[in-house]
Amino acid sequence: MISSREYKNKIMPNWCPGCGDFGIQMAIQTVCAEKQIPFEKLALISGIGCSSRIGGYLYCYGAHTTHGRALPFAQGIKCANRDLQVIVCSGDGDSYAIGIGHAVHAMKRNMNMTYLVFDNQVYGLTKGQTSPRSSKGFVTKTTPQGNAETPLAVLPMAIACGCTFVAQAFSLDRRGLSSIITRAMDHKGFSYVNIFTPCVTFNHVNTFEWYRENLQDVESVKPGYDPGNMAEAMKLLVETKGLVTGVIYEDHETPSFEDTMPPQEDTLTAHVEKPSAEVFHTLCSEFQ
Amino acid sequence: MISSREYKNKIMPNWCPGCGDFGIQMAIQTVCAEKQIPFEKLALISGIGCSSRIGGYLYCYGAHTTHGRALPFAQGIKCANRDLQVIVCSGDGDSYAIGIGHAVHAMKRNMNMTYLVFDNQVYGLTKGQTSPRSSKGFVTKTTPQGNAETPLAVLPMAIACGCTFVAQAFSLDRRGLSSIITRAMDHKGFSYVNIFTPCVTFNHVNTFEWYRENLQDVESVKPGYDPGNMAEAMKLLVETKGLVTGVIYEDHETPSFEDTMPPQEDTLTAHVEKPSAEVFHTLCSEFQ
Amino acid sequence: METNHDFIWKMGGQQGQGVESCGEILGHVLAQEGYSLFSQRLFSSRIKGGHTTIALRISLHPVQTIGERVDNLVALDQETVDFHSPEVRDHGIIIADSAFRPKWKRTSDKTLLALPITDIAKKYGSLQMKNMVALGMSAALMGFPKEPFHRFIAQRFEKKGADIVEKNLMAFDEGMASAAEAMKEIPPMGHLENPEGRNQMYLLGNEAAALGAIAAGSRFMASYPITPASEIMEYMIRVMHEVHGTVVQTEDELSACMMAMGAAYAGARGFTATSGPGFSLMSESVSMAEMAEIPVVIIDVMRAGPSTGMPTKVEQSDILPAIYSGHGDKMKIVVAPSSIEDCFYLTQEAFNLAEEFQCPVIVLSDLQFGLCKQSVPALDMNRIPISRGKLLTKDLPALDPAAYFDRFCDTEDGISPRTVPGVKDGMFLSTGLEHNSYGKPAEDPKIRVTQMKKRLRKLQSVCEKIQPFTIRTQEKSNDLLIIGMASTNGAIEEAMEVLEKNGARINHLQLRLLEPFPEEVLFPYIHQSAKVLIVEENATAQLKQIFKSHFSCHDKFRSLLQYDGTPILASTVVKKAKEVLG
Amino acid sequence: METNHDFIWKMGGQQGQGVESCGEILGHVLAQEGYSLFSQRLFSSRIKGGHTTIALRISLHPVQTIGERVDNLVALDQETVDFHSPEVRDHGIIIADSAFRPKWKRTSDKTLLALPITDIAKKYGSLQMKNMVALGMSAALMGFPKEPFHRFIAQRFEKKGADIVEKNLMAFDEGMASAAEAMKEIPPMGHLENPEGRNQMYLLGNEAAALGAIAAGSRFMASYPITPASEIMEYMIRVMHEVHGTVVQTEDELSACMMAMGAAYAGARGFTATSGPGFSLMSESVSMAEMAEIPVVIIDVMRAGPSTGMPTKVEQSDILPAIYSGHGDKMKIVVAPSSIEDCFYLTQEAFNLAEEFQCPVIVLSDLQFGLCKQSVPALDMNRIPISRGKLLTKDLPALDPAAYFDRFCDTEDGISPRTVPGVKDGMFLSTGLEHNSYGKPAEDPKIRVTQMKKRLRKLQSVCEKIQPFTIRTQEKSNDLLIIGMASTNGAIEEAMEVLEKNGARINHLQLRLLEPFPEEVLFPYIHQSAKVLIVEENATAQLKQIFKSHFSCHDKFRSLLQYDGTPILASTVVKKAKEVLG
Ligand SMILES: Cc1ncc(C[n+]2csc(CCOP(=O)(O)OP(=O)(O)O)c2C)c(N)n1
Ligand SMILES: Cc1ncc(C[n+]2csc(CCOP(=O)(O)OP(=O)(O)O)c2C)c(N)n1
Ligand code: SF4
Ligand code: SF4
Ligand SMILES: [Mg+2]
Ligand SMILES: [Mg+2]
Repeated sequence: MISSREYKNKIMPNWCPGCGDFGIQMAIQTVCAEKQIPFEKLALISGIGCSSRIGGYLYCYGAHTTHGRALPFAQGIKCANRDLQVIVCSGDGDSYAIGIGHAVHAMKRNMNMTYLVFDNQVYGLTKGQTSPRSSKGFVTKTTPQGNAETPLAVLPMAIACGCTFVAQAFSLDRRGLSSIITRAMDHKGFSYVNIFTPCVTFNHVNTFEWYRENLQDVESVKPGYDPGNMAEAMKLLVETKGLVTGVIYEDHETPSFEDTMPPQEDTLTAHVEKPSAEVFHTLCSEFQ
Repeated sequence: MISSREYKNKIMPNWCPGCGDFGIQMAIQTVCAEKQIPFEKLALISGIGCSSRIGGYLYCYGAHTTHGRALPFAQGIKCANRDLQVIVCSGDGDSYAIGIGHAVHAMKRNMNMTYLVFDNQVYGLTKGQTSPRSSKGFVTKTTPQGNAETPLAVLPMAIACGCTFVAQAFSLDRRGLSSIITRAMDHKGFSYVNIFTPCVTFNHVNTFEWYRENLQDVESVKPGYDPGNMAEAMKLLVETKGLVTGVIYEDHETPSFEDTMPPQEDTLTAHVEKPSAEVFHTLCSEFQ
Repeated sequence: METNHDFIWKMGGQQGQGVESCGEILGHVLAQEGYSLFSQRLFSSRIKGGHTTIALRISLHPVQTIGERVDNLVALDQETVDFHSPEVRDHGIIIADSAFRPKWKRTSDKTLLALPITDIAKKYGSLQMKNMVALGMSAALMGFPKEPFHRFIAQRFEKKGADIVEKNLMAFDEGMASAAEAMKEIPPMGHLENPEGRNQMYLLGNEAAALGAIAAGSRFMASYPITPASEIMEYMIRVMHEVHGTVVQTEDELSACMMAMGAAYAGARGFTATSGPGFSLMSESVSMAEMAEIPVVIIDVMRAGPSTGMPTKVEQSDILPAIYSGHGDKMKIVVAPSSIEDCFYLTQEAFNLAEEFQCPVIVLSDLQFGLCKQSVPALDMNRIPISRGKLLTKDLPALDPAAYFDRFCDTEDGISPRTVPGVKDGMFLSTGLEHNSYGKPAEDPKIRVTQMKKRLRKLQSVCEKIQPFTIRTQEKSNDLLIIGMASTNGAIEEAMEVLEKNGARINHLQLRLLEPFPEEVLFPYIHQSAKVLIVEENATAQLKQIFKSHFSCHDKFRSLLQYDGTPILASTVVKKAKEVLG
Repeated sequence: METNHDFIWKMGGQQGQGVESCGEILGHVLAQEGYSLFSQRLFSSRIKGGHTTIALRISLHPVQTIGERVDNLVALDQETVDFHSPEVRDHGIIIADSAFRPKWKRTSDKTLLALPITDIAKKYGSLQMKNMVALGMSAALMGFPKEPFHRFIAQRFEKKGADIVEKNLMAFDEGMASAAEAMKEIPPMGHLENPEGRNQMYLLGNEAAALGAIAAGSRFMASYPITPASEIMEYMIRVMHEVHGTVVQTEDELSACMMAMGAAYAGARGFTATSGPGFSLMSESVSMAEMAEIPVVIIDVMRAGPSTGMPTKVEQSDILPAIYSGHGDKMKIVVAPSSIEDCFYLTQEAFNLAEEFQCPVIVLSDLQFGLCKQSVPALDMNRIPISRGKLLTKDLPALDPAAYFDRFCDTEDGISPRTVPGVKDGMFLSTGLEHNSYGKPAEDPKIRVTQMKKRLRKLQSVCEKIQPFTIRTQEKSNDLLIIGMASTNGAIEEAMEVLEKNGARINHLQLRLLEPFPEEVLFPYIHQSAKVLIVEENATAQLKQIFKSHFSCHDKFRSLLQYDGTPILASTVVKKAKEVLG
C-alpha cells in the first residue's frame, strides 16, 4: 500500500504560504493513493508557472517543460508508452494564453490523459500580470486601469473543441476536487479539469472567500444533473457564468485516440529495434 | 467611382481553375466597391496557403505574412493606424491549426477588423493533407485510412471566445457572401466569417455540389432568426451540425478594443516624434 | 551506332498534362533494368497549371546530379521549347507535340521533330494518354526495347481492367513507332549499352530518410506538413502500421517538436521533419532538449530562405541557424547527409547519436536531396546497428523512499545513465531549468558549472562515433581542397572527374558532422592544402564562416556561393576551381 | 574620521521582510543627494519567502558595478549572516537583528552588532516597520544626516496619514539612535564626503530602455511577460497614455513579435521586449522581417540559458542565437548597450537603424542591466534625433491604374524608398516570399539574386550610422586589448583602473554593434594589439568565435568566460588580464 504522503518527494514547494496550489497537490496525491499507481507508471508533465512547479514536487516521473507546451510533450509520452498514467498540470496563462492552440488540439485528438489547469486568474510566477482568465476590471501590473477584456469562457470552448470530459473544481474543496480528479482519470479519452485556486500574493480579488461565495456545485444548481447532454452543459455554463463546479460534460461515445489506432501489444519504448527482414524487404520493394 | 474590377491588380491568381477562392476574391472586390474604400486605406493581410495568396491579388496594401500569424500582424497594423480598413484572409489550416491561438485571442481582444477564413476542409498549398476542418473519414495523404478525428466546431468556439460577430458563408454564393462580408465590415469590433470554399484539386468530398446540397441558409432554417442571442446561436449550430450560412451571432454591447482605449486624434504612424519636453520631464522626474 | 554512358531526357508542359507520370514511369522501368538514374522535377509555385518539367539522367555509372545538357527534350507546349531548347546539346533531339504547332528556328545542330502526341492520345480515348505516347517516343529515341515498358504498364493499370491496359500499350507502341519512323530521317542518336543488372532502389532522399528512421527503430513521428519535407511524414504515415508505430500530424511545428521530444523522453525514438520556417518555430524546444538532455531527432530539409523565401528551390542556408538557434549556449549535434543514399544511413546514425549523447540531433538535408529521385544500391538495414547509449530499462537498484535516480550525475565522459518513465526505480525529474544531478532545479553556481561542463564535455567524443566527412582520397596535401555539405556533393564529385584530369592535386571533402565541429580531424587536410574552396548554396558563406572561426589560415579559404534557387552545376565548380588554382 | 569614496551596503533576509524597500529608499534618498549609486538585487526563484538580498554601492564617482566587498551588512536572519558575512571587508560592520539571536564566531577584523530591529519595529506597531529601523541604523552607520530621509519618508507615506508618517519617522530615528549608540564601542567606520550635487536619475536599465523607446517616438509595444524583461512592458503600460500610445499584452511571443512588426510595417515604431525563451519563439518572425524589410525592434534582455535555465541570473549567451536565429541567410542588425545609460540612447538608435535600414534590429541587453538600478546623468531626450530613413508619407507621384509603388527597387545603397498603408499612391505588396521590386512573389533567378544582393548590400553602411564600440583610449597599439559586450562593461572599466596603474599598455573596447560586424574599424585595434582578451558571460565563447571568424590572428585571442549565473567581478578581470599579459 502506497500512502498519499509517499507521492510527495522531499522538495519543499516554493509556493507562497497559503497558495491554493498546495490543495491541488494534495488532491492528486490522494487520488494516486486511492488508485495505487506505481510511482514509475505516473508521469506528471507541466509547463512553466507557479502551478507548473508541481512537476517537481510529486514523487514520480516529473517533467517540467516549456511555457505552454506541456500538452504536446505529454502526448508524445503517451504515444510512446500507453501504460503510463499521464497527468498534465498547467496554469491559466500557460494553458489559455501561450498554450491555447495545443489545448484545443489535444482536446480534439482525445488521447487518454488528464489535464489539470490551475486557474488563479493571474500570472503568478512573473509577478502579477493579467491572464486570459482575469476578470474584467481586474487591476494588475499590465492593466493598471483595470482589465478591459472579458475572461475566456474556457469550459464552453472546451466543449466546442470536442473535449470528451470537461469539469471544474476548487483547489481548497479537497473532497470535491479529489472526486473530480478521480473521475477525470477514470475517463477514457482526454479529461480536462479547470481548477480555481487562489493566488494569495497577486490576486486579491478572487480570494478563498470570493470563491467560497461565488462558486456553486452543479448538484446544488441542478440536482441530478446529467453531464451527457452538450446543449444542457452549454446552458448551465451560460446561466452560472461559468462559476460552477463538478463534471459539466462527459462524452462516452467518441473513441479515444488510442482506440482509433491499431492496438499495440507493447509500448513503443520496448520496440526500438530493427524491423523484421520481411517487413523491410516489403518496404523496399516499392522502390525496386 | 471605383469599380469592383479596379480592386484587382494585374497578377494572374495561381489558383487552380475552378478553385472556390476566386469567388471570395470577387465578393471582397464587390464589397470594397460598394463602400468605395480608397485603395490606400485598405490593408489585406493574409497568412500562408492557397487562400492566403489573395493578399497578392487585390489592389491595395497587401501583406502576405507567415503561416498562422496574419492576425497578430493585422492587429499591429490596426493599432498603428485605426483609419485603415483591415481585412484578414486565411485558410482553415492557417486559422484553425497553427493559428488557432491567435484567433482565440484576437476574438477576445475585439479589435475593429474583419477575419475571413477560406475553409476548404483540407490543406491545399501543401497538396492535400488533413486539416482541423476535414470531415471524419476523409481520406488524404496524411489520413490514408480516413480521418479519425471530429472536425473542430469553429463557430461555437468563436462564440465561446467572445467573438462579437460570427458568420458563415459559401464562396460560390456570390450575393450571400457579399452581403455577409458587408455586414462583417460594418460591425464595430472583430468580425469573423467562416467561408466554405471548394478545393477542386484535393477535396473531392466537399465539392461545389456537396455544399449546395448540405448548406442551408439561416433564414430558411429559422425564418426571422435573431443573431443577438448566444444560447440560440449555439443551439442553431448544434442542430444544423454547423452546416448553416448567414450571420449566426452578433454582439453589439461589448466595446471594441479601440473603444476601451483613450481616443486617438490621429494615427500612431503620424506621431513618430519626440515627446514634448514637459511630458519627458514628468516621466524623468519619477527617477530623480 | 554510337554508344553513350549517359543520357539526359527532359520533358516539359503544363502541370496536370502528365509530364510527371511520364518521367516517373520512365525512371521506374529503367531503374528495374539496372540503369543508374537521377531525376529532378522543377516545380512551379502553382498547384495546377503553370509550367513544369521533369528531367531524368540515365547512366551506366552512379550519378548524383541531373547533369548539364539535355539529349532529348519532349515538349508538350511552346513554353517548353522556348525555355528549354537552349539546354539541349548539339545534335540533341526535341520531340514536340504537333498539336500545338511548335514554333522553332531551325538550327544546324539541334533537331526538332513535331510528332502527333495529342493526336495519337486522342485516338486511344483520352488526352491523359499523352504521357504514354510521349513515353513510347522517348523509348524509341533512346533505343530501349519495349518489353520492360509493356510489363510495367500492364502491371500499373491491371486494376483498371484489361481494356485500359490495352489502350495504354497501344498508345505506347504507336508513340514508339511514330518516333522510330521520324528518326530515320535524322542522324542517329547514340544509345546506351546494357547496364550490369544491379540490386538497386530508386527513391527520393525524403523516402530514404524515412526508411532510415524505420531501420533505426523509430516508431514515433510527429510532424506538420511543409515543402519540401512533407514526403517524410506522408511516407511514414503510409507504412508505419507495418511496424506498429504512430505518426501524429500536429497542429503546428511547436507541437511537433515537443511531441517528438515527449516520445524521446519516454524512450521511443521520436522524431520530426520540417523545413526552415518550421525549424525556426522549434528553436525554443531544441533549447529545452539541450538542457533536459532529450534525444530527439529533427530533420530540416532546407529550402531557399529567409522567411517563406522560395519554397520549391534549393539552398543550404540553415547551417548557422541550425547550429546556433535556440537561446543560450549550444549543446547539440548537427549532421548532414552527403548523398541520397546517405539520407538512409545518416538518419540512423542520428538516432544513435541522439541516444548516445542524450541531446537533440539536427539532420540538415536539403530540397535537392529530399525531392530528387536517385537509384542507389539496395539499402542495407543492418549496416548501422542500433545503439541506445547509456539507457537503463531494467534491474535498477532499489531506491530509498522518495529518492530519485541519479539521472544527471557527473561522469568522466559527461554522459549520465538514463532511464525513462515506466522503469522501476528510475524516477528522476526533468526540467528546462538548471538542475542538480537528480533533476531538481538548482541555481547554486557550483552545480550550474558542473552541469554545464558535463553537458559540454559529453559532446567531445561525437566525432569518434560518426564518420565526420567523406573524402575522395586519403591525400592530405593538396593544391586545392574542395569542401561542401549536403547536395552539392554530386556536382563536386562530377567536377572532380574533370579536374583530376588536370594534373593538379585536388581533393574533395564533404562534411557530414557540422556540430560539434570536427576541428581536429579536419586540421591536417586544411593545414596541408594550399587552398580551400568552400562550395555552398547560400549568400553569406555560412560554411566558410565556420571554417574561418576554427582555422586561422583565412587566406586559404575561397567561396563558391550560389543562391538563385538553382543547384550548383559541376561546370560551375570546375570553372571556379580552375580560377582558384590560378 | 576617515573619508571614503565608496561605500557598499547590503541587506539580507526573507522575501517579504522589507529588504527590498529598505534598499529602495536608501537608494532614492542618496540619489537625490547626488551620490553615484549602483544597486543590485539577488532574487530567489520563490515569489514569497526564500532568501533575498539587496546591495547598494554609494560613491562619489560614477559606478557601474556593485563592487566586491561589503562595508555594512544588515542581516534580518541567520542565513544572511552565514551566507554574506564572508563578503564583508576587514573592519566592516554587520548589523544583525537581535530578535533572531545571531550566531556569530567573533573574528578580529569584522564586527557584528546585534541590534533590536524587530523590537523597535514592534514598538511602533508592526513588523513591517523593520525596514525603517534598519534604514535608520544604516544611515547612522554611514554617517548620513537624517533630514533627507525624513523628507522622503514624509512624502512617501503622506497619503497614508500623519500617524503613519510619524510612526515611520520615529522608527527611523530610534534605529538611527540605537546604531549610533552601539557604534561608540567600536572603531569608527569611514564616512563619505558630500558629493557634488548633480542632475542625475536613478533607474533600471529596463526603465532606461523603455524611456528610450518613448524618446524615439515609439508609440506601440506588444509584449508577453518574462523575467527579466517584463519591466519594460510594465513601465510602458504605466506611462504610454501620456504619449497617447498603445501597449498590447499578447497571448505569446509569436504574437508579440508579429504585432510589433505589423505596427512597424504600418509606420509606427513598433517594438517588443523579451528574454531567451521568448526570443527563440520569435525566430520565424524575425526571418520574415528580414525578407519583407520590416523595421521592427526587439529587445532581448538576456538571462542564463539554455531553455528556462536560470531566469534570475545573468548571462550573455544569446549572442550567436541573436545573430543567426531565423532560417536562411541573416539580414539583420544586432546591437548591445554598453551601460545602463546606453540602454536609453542605444534603444533610440535601434529605432533609427531599423527605419534607415528597413530590417529587424535586435537589442541585446542583459539581466544585469535590466534589473540593476544605477544613477546616471539626466537623460537627454534630444541627443539622438529621430531619423526615419527613406520613408515617404506624402506627395507621391500618381500611380497608373493597378500599378504599384516600386517599394523594393534596386538602389545603389541597397535601401529602397518605403511607404506605409494609408499613403496615397504608395501601394505595394509585402511578402515573406522572394519577390520582385513591387513585392510580387518571384522565383526568377535574376530577380532573386538582385533582391538578395540589395538586402545584403544595404547593411554595409550600418557601421557608419552608429558608434560601433566604446573605447577607453584612442590608442590602437596595446599590449592587451580587453573586449566585452553588454554588462561586463562595468567590471572591465573598474579592472582598467587597476590595470592601468600596472605599466602595461592596455585598452578596453566594448562592442555595441555585433551584426553586421564592424570588421574594418575594429581591424587596427586587433591588428596592433599584442593580445586580445574577450570577456563574456557564457560557456562557449560566443563573442570570441565571431572575432575568430573575422580575424585570422587566432593566437592573440584569449577568453575569460563565466557562466555560473553571477556577474564577472573586476578582480576576476584583473587577475585574468595579468595572467594573459604574462
Ligand atoms: C516562452 C516564455 N515566455 C514567457 C515566460 C515567462 N513566464 C513564466 S510563467 C508565466 C505565466 C505564469 O502564469 P500562469 O500560467 O497562470 O501560472 P501561475 O504562475 O499563475 O501558476 C510566464 C509569462 C516563459 N517562461 N517562457
Ligand atoms: C511554419 C510553416 N509551417 C508549414 C508551412 C507549410 N504550409 C503552407 S500553407 C499550409 C497549409 C495550407 O492549408 P490552409 O491554411 O487550409 O490553406 P489552403 O491552401 O487550403 O487554402 C502549410 C502547412 C509553412 N509555410 N510555414
Ligand atoms: S505567486 Fe500566487 S500562484 Fe504563485 S506561489 Fe504565490 S500564491 Fe501561489
Ligand atoms: S489546390 Fe485547392 S485550394 Fe489550392 S488553388 Fe487548387 S483548388 Fe484552390
Ligand atoms: Mg495563473
Ligand atoms: Mg484549406
